[in-house]
Amino acid sequence: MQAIINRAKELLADGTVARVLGWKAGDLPYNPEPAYFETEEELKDFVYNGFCGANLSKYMIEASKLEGKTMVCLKPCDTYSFNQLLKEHRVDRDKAYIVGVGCKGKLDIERIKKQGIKGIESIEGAEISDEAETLKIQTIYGEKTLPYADAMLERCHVCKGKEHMVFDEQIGESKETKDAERFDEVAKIEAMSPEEKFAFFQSELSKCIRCNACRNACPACSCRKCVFDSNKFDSSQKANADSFEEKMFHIIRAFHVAGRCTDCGECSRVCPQGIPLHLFNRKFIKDIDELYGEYQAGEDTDSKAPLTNYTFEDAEPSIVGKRG
Amino acid sequence: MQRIGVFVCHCGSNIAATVDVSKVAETALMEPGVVHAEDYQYMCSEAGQAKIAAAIQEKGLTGIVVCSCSPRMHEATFRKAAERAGLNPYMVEIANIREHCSWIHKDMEEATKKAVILMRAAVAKVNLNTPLQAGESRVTKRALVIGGGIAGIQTALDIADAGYEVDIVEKTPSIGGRMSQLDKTFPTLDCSACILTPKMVEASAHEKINIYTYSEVEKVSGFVGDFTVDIRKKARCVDMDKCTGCGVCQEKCPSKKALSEFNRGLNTRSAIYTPFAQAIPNVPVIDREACIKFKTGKCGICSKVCQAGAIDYEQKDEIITEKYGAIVVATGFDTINLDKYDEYAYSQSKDVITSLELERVMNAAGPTHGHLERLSDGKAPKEIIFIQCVGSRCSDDRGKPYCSKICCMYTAKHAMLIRDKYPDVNVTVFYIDVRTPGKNFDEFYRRAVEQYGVNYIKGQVGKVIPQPDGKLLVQGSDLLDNRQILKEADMVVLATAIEPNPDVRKIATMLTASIDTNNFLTEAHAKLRPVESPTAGIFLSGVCQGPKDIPETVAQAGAAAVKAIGLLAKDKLLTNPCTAQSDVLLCNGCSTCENVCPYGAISYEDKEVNDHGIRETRRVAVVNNALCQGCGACTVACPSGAMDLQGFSNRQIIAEVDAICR
Amino acid sequence: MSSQKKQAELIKEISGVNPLKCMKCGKCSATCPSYNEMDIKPHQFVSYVINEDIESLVNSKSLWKCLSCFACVERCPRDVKPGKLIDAARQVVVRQKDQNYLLADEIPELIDPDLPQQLLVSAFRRYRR
Amino acid sequence: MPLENKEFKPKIVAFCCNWCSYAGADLAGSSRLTYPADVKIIRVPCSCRVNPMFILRAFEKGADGVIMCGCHPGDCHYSTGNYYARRRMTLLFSMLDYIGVENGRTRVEWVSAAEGVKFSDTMNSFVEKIYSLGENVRLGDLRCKQ
Repeated sequence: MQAIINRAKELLADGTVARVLGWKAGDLPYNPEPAYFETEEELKDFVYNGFCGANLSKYMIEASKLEGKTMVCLKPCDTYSFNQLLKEHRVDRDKAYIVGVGCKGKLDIERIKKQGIKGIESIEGAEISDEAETLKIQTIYGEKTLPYADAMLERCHVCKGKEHMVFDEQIGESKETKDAERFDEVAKIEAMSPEEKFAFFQSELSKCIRCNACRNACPACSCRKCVFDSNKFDSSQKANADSFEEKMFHIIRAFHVAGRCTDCGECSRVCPQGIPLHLFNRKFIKDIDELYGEYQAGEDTDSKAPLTNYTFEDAEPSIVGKRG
Repeated sequence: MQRIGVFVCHCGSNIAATVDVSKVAETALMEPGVVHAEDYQYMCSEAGQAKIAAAIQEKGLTGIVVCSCSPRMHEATFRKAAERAGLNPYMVEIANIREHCSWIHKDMEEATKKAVILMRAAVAKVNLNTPLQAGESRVTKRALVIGGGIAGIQTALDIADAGYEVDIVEKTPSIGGRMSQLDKTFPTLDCSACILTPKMVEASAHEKINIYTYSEVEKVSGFVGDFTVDIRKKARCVDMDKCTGCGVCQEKCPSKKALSEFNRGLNTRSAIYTPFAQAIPNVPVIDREACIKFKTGKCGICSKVCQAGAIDYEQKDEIITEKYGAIVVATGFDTINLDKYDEYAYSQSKDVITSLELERVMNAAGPTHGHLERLSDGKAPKEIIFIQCVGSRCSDDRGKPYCSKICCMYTAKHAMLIRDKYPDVNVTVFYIDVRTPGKNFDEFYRRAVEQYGVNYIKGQVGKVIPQPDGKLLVQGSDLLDNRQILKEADMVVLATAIEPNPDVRKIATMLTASIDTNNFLTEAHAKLRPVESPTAGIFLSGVCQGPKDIPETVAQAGAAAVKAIGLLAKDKLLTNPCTAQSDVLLCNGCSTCENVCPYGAISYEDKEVNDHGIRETRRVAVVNNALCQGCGACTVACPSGAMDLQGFSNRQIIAEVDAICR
Repeated sequence: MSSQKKQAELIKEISGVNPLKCMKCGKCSATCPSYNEMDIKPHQFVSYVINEDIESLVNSKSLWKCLSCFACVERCPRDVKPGKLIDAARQVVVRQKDQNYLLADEIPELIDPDLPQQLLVSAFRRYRR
Repeated sequence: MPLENKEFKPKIVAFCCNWCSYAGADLAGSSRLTYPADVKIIRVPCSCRVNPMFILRAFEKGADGVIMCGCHPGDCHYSTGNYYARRRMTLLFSMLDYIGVENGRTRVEWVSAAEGVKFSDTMNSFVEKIYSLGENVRLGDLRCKQ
């Protein structure tokens, strides 16, 4: 963390960048939030630890419009999103000074709490530089320990890799955290009977309160105006609980980002209701990989996206239901 | 709020017999925005159109719905009627209650209910219609004719005579096509070359006609009035400007084993060759696969004997890019492959030949120099049997389901010519039906029977069995005498089905012209627009559209030319205003739409926008309305819904969906 | 439905043939090796079925003269296949009589070494229970 | 037709591209080839104009089946439209299947302007399928609280 702060100070001082985009400490030990830092003074609040899950690439859309360059801290997985935004001309590469920061897996406070750890006062072992494999958590009920991996976000268990896809410089080492297969969860649902599938999604989607957190956090959901807020589809009747968007919101959202979603997992991370929203996006990714060849959005900035591409021999829609 | 008028057509009894039209009109009055509804016998008639005009003016209608036949039939009619009455033509919607309702449903109640729903959907849509203005695009005053047979030549001549530049692209080394392979033509028996050659010469000498032989269309882009075409001029290895057409190279060429395409493979030609004596241009090409120089690097005799120094082994294919306003397809036909017809012994015996091969056999420039002889042993045949409908009218996968149309007549011609020249030869024709609708056609056929004594037997041949002595035993049936016939013949001629040139599929794809299951190009309307493709600016000439004989081909070629001229004569074309439009305030500038546009109609500009007080420069999509054809691919690709299609907007389609599901 | 009509329908059902597709080209008759033995010719079979004259058909000599060589089936350009109609007519007869069925066990003793195998197979196909 | 519930009259929306399938439907009409009146056709310029949102919208508004017809791949009037549509619909249908909606409720068929018979056969078999599936409850009701 200190290395990042030091570098940020240098870059601010020599005028390379006009501001730094990173995270600052929140009011609790586990809720740092994205923040801009424009002076050395402000940087004293800068933090970077296991709870800095937020993907900052989406902030670069706005930062690209500001005067001067912005130093942005991107974790390996965030760089996919940045690349995808670059491909869609939403961010300006020249306005970004990308510091690829190391990552040893990000922590999921909800998961920690679910394991009965409440009243948290401080957490040790969440620092990136910390080699410890366990978290030491001071609570008002005393000290608790938890293996780091048991506190990780789902997305880190299926990590895409330690490499930054795009960067100006790299600070810090990343750790291999992948210990599960990315599509296992999707495959499990695919194997269910239609009744089970429906029951599963109905129960999950019934939790949705339409707070739009998923949409706001998603780097692919970067439209200036969401179709659900415009009158282009007659789909913007928010007040009506029985309206079109209420039922179809998540399917449509997943379709809109299909082929563009990098599987960064922000939607699931930010959902206050804990809906596993990534299961929608990942289903599309799995289908795309299986039907049209492996494709990872954000891996590059010039390949054709699967939905703006075709081959003469593409599978017919009737393949659905014929597969296993 | 729109003021909508609904007009329900009876179409005589076509609609009214199954749909309660007055009920549809009554129900319409209850729909939002509808201020006028009426039904009438024939809405498309002048009186019907007058009713629409009157209602528009009297009731101040801002939109109309006509419940009638398919919009593909009369949308244009009603749009024009509305326009004459002062209403924007794009404020007209059609509810198709004939093809999609009255004609397919029998129960009146059910059909009426459906008609009401279709009307509702159209009303819901027209409520959201906005007046649209057609744009303009320019017309390149030059036509492309693909195929240099009689159809292509005639079309090119007619267009050129009207004063427009025409390019003919012909795949083979010479223009002339199938007609150049024919000996005589029915029903007047003129020599084919005698009537074709002058036309070929005229085309090549015409100052407005430019001929690319040994060339193929490689790529087509653009749209009506403004096509851009890449033509691949294959390397001839002979300099067209230097060659004098003396023919010495062909004489001296040591490689003479290549099968002559022109003579249907019945004899051979040299590796450097012109397909036939009257070829235009009279410049040979080198068949690289047969040429010893290309195969071994040694030889070069043609180059040595060419006094003009025209041989150029280094010549490369050349791509010519040219712009055209109209394209005429005249790709013609070939005979089908007979491999699957074992019973006729075509591949087993040299003496079983197709009618096109017989043309070459009877032709003085053919493999037998015009002598009628068996190809196996050169003997003069005494007994010839013709078999009709080989592969035509066949519903299995061996042949074609259609009638090839020309076989009855050319068989009568062949039979007659043989009997005329060789009166001692017996000629028998096995037929299923003799079809001779055409001027002087039946008289011609009857002459073959009555004057020339050709033996016509009603019944198909079941099998041709080559005998050890070289004869062919033909087993057929005589359905009128009800007996089976076993007859020995010296020669059997198969009236082989014709099919569109196999290349046409590739060409149709490039042109985005539709094609039917038999690979014939589809016409815009089977009866009323027979020489136009549904794709604007593409016209059809000759057999590529359907089987036809020479007189018909020439007539259609002229018709296609007239249609093309009609297009070229315009300085500007009104473009379809149902194009995509991007909302600058919603556009992300993400380039997704650009990636799916087949016409390259979308580009990006940095535009100053004022988004609710925020002024900034944004990268936004801009649609070129002249290029956009209105497919709508971009509208679905667009994640933010900024891209919408005029005339088929998201809200309009959703309104239709809602109305139907209501 | 008259019994003749019923039988005609039955023949169409068993054979899977639509006789209306026939264009009367006569290729079946042209190709038939038993043509001269037949009183009703193969191409006429089709019109007999269309005209629902099944009685004449089942009483004809032809019914039992067809060798089931299927040359007509193979060569019919219209997918009408008179051989199948004949076959079906024979089945109608067999069903009416409710006899003359053949069981697999009975075959060995019926085998005559001079008999073409094809005939045996087609006989079994026709008369098996 | 197997009518499990005689009262059930399905609502079926058919999106047809203007150049092939709509013309195919016209041909079915002029050839008097019947299919059930439950099918209502919406004309779109091309199958690529069909936004998955339209299909979801139809279901949400009570449709029991949605079928999309376009030109055969390779024959698109706009050359490539149906290729994009094919991918979009494949993914959409797969998603609907994934969330437990019977996949027989959606279909894509390629029908040319010459295939009136295919159009009517397709509609007959699709309607039959919808009758066998019965009323569409799931899609209209995906997010109703339990």
